[in-house]
Amino acid sequence: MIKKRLNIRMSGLGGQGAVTAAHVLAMAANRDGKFSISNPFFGAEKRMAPAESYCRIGIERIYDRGELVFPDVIQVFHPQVITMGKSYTMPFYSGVKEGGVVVINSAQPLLSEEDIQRLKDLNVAVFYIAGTELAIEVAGTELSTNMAMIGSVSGITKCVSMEALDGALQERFGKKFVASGGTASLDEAIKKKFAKKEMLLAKNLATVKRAYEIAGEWAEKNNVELQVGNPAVAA
Amino acid sequence: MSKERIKISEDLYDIMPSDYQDLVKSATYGKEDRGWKDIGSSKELIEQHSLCAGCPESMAFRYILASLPNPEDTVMVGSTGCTSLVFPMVAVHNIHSLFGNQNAIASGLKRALSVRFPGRTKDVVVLAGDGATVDIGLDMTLQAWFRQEKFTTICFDNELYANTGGQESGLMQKGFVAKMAPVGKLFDKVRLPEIARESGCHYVVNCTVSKPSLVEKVIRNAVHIAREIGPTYLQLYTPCILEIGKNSMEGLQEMRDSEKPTERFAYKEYVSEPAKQLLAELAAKDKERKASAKQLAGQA
Amino acid sequence: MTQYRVLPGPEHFLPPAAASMGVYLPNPGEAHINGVIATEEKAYEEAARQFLMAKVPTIFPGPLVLWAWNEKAAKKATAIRHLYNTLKECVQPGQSPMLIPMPDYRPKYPKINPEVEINPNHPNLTIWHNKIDCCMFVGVHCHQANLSLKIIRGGTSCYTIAMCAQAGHEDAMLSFRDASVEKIMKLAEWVRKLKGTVKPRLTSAKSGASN
Amino acid sequence: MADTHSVIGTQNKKGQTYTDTWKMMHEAPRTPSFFTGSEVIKEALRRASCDVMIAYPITPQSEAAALIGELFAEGYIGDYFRGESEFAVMSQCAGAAFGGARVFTTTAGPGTMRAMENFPMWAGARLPIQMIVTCRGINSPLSIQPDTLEIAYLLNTGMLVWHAETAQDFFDWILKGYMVSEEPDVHLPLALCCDGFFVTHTKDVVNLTPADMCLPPYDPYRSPVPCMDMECPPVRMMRDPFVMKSNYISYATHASWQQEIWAAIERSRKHTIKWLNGLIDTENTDADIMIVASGTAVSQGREAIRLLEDEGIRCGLVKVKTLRPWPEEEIREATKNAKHIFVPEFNVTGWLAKEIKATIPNHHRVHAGPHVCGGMTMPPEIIVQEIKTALGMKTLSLAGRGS
Repeated sequence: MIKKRLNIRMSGLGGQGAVTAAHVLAMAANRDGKFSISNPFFGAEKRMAPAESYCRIGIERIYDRGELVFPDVIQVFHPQVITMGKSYTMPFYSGVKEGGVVVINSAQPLLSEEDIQRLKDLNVAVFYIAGTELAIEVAGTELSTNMAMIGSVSGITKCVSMEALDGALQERFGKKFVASGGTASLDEAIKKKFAKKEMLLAKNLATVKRAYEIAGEWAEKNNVELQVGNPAVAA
Repeated sequence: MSKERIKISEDLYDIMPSDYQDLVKSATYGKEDRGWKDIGSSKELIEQHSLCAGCPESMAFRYILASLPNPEDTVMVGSTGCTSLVFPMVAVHNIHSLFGNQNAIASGLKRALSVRFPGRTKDVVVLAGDGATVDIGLDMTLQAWFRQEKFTTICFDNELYANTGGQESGLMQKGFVAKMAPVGKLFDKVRLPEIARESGCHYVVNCTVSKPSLVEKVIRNAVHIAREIGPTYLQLYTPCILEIGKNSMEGLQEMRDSEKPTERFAYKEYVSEPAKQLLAELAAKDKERKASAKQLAGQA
Repeated sequence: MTQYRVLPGPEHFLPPAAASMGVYLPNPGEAHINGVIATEEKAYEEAARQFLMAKVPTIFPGPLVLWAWNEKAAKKATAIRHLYNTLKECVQPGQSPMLIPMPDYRPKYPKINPEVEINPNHPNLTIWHNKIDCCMFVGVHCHQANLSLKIIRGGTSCYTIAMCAQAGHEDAMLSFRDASVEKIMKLAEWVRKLKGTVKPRLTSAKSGASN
Repeated sequence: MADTHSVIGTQNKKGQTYTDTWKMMHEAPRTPSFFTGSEVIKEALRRASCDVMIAYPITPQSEAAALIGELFAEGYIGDYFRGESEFAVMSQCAGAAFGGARVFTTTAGPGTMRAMENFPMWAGARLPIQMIVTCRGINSPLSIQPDTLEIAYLLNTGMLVWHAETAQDFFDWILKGYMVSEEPDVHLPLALCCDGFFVTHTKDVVNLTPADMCLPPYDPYRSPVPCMDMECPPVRMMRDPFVMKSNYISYATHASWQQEIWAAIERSRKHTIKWLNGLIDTENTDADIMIVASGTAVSQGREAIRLLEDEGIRCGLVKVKTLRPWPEEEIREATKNAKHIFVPEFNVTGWLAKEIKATIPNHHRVHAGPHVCGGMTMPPEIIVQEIKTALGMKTLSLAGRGS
């Protein structure tokens, strides 16, 4: 399906960098000449507590603001979002649009029979990626999990190019960046993990790339098509 | 504003009311050693006011305005109360905005004047009653001192809310029966001078206004120290003769009685080390000036 | 376009501010008469006419010109004196021009002397006492001028003119803007030009609701 | 004595050129930048030739207030400090403005309410202070979420009240705001409001003017009231003396004083129309259905209009930019063809709908809603549903999340 607008909801836990993920994705889309807006869930950020961010990407100017109630893509950054209900909604996929995609960071399946059925009825595809394991394997730290999530959503929807992601990462981690409380301290944490800024950038980008490939293959194999573009032209 | 700029346009001089002609002719703007002794021989900076006859507050106002070191470059800040009936008559720019926010107003004002007139003297002096300073405005009074804002805070302490008809205030004596203290005030007079010292004031004085020479001294010290070093605080007893049941002519005696060594307004002074140094330097300069003046007189 | 016109009073117990009735201030180069935009030329002529018609045409200079706080102020004071002198020369017997200052804006204790000053808090005391039927404000801060103009319109029949150094005043019956020495001198020229061509009003100011 | 025009073309101590504001805003090249609203506030202040900024932490304006602190550290702001409470901060702002400074501050929700006593004082004293209000919930239980209820309290303070839709509005209006509120015939404080978080914490593309251009400085000697610096007459001057009979004054003075404040708001129309290109923006005013909104509700309305278009339903839009002055004539004209007028709002009382009902003929045309509050988002789908329901069309029920 080709849509004028792709609405992405990222559900994670405080400290996983869901806010950063949405910002980077939006910055990348902006570099690709698409319209984009990103914002965090407006609440007090607390480690391991539910945290959510939103990224909107489209082919025309975006006005819509705030929490994404009816998303096309839902990304689950942490199994606890599902297993412990650490989500702003119950179930975590409520509001998902027909023909949407759910991306879950987990090595093994987590959905109940009922959830599987309800998502099937909505024609929503579910993709599992072991994002944290991938982050540890490629970047050597679980802090790069958000990079795996960025990679997977881009791999499936092609909503942004790898070049643009590269540039966005440079912009985000390369120079002094203004971030509020929790995000700022997270920046410090991840910088400590890497000897040099260049190293941080390289490892993060590598993680994004790997996830992009894996997710891309999955989408092709299961012919899941959800992209941003002009439906009129595509039709 | 330099003294020269306080000048009436020549072509309209003749139509100016006489109090302004006098102000330009014989007020003591820019006079280096201006003080209470000028009262009577010069035009005072305060015009006829509407305080009660014999109100010690009016004496205090006259002494203070006669003693300000640089009235031509001083802006005053007041608050709601009897003083705000006097301020319109004062020939120094002054501000009233809300009840109790005087030290916040002064903080913004002093910083604005410093930004607009770098390297120039612009003194800011707050003058408010005890209700404004200690009750409703205490937060802003203290915070300005914590921040080391460079202006002088003067509290006219009449130990109650006079303008609203004599209600209990934090600086009222324990046991005093007043409106809103029907069985007598139940807690002690707030010890603001001590609090001021602990809050970072570099010069604190607690006294009455019975002696003009004393008022002159403490005002000059307070303004100079605030200008060069940091916050200063003066708590002056200006009894409300009306509310303590005295007659117009009894204000002075009331002050004299309450400044005895064992009384609430016995002279109390605190001076920080840097402030002591500054006062010493100023005294030395003063001596020099007097000496050279004498010399000139000798030559003549 | 508003139908409201700014005319001599007494208008009302509490008349509205003209701006709230849809009267707009003139743009640079313009003036207004009774709330209607007019050319400056027209305004000079009308102001001069009103002065020469009045029994007690009066100029109220304010603090901005009474004090020589900068060069421009002193020069304006000279021009204002010239305008006053011109008025005295150009009026006819029975007309007595006045020059009364508004030295400050304070609520004065115990009261002002209406013979020697005007105060924005109760300007009508001075208008009534001197039976002023036409006046011009100049060198008064805009906020204080507006208070005075509105109170005068509310309680007296005095014709008000504003020679404003800023954007002008809707609450005056006639207002110039961006007042300068040149504009004040030009008004004086017009007074001289119309000398003897205007028939003075016979009756003097009526006083209205007391404020 | 500072003369605004004589300094144009000269440089400030940061090497920025004082530029004619009209040229700067309308002719200078713009650079697109992907910023959060908070960063945009900082960038506007960098170009505002601001003398004094006073800060206090309260979500969601804390980030902007802290960023302006960095500007001060870099030397772009004359002075900057953290006050002790919003009440104190607004009084400190007043003190700085009485002293002839160009003043800026930011607040939100409970802070606006705590400081409230200051606002009619600001207006009465004719202080052209600019205050950013990043609206959030004000009632108990505590909420830091977007909610525009506090604006209702600002409407009768005598301040100018503008409601920005986007970060771009913010950038332009902060700078243009000073031009309007500092006009001698206006000279009033400006509350420049936005819906917290939706604007402050959202990353969006904003076109910025060159960083080496800045506004001409404020000239306090054009003020309609004397500035308290002992540099201008009259020398015997109190800002502002009590007006009561005990001062031998007529009550008419205070009445006239109040009228003068509201007259000044009226005078701001002319200048605001010039700088903001009208008090409202409109689209398709010939449509039977109109959405009239301010702030973020306008953005949500724009999305709803697209969704309706996809279904072949034509809907027009009125973006209310200024609440004070209130665009009465403009709204009446823009809605004269509408059979249905929808007013989506991010507050529980629907203050905007009430103002509109009091403004237009046949106000039964006004549908006050949809409303959300307490931080809820207003999905465009909800507006579409409200409209279709009112038109008697079938819609699938849209429960919120959790269904």
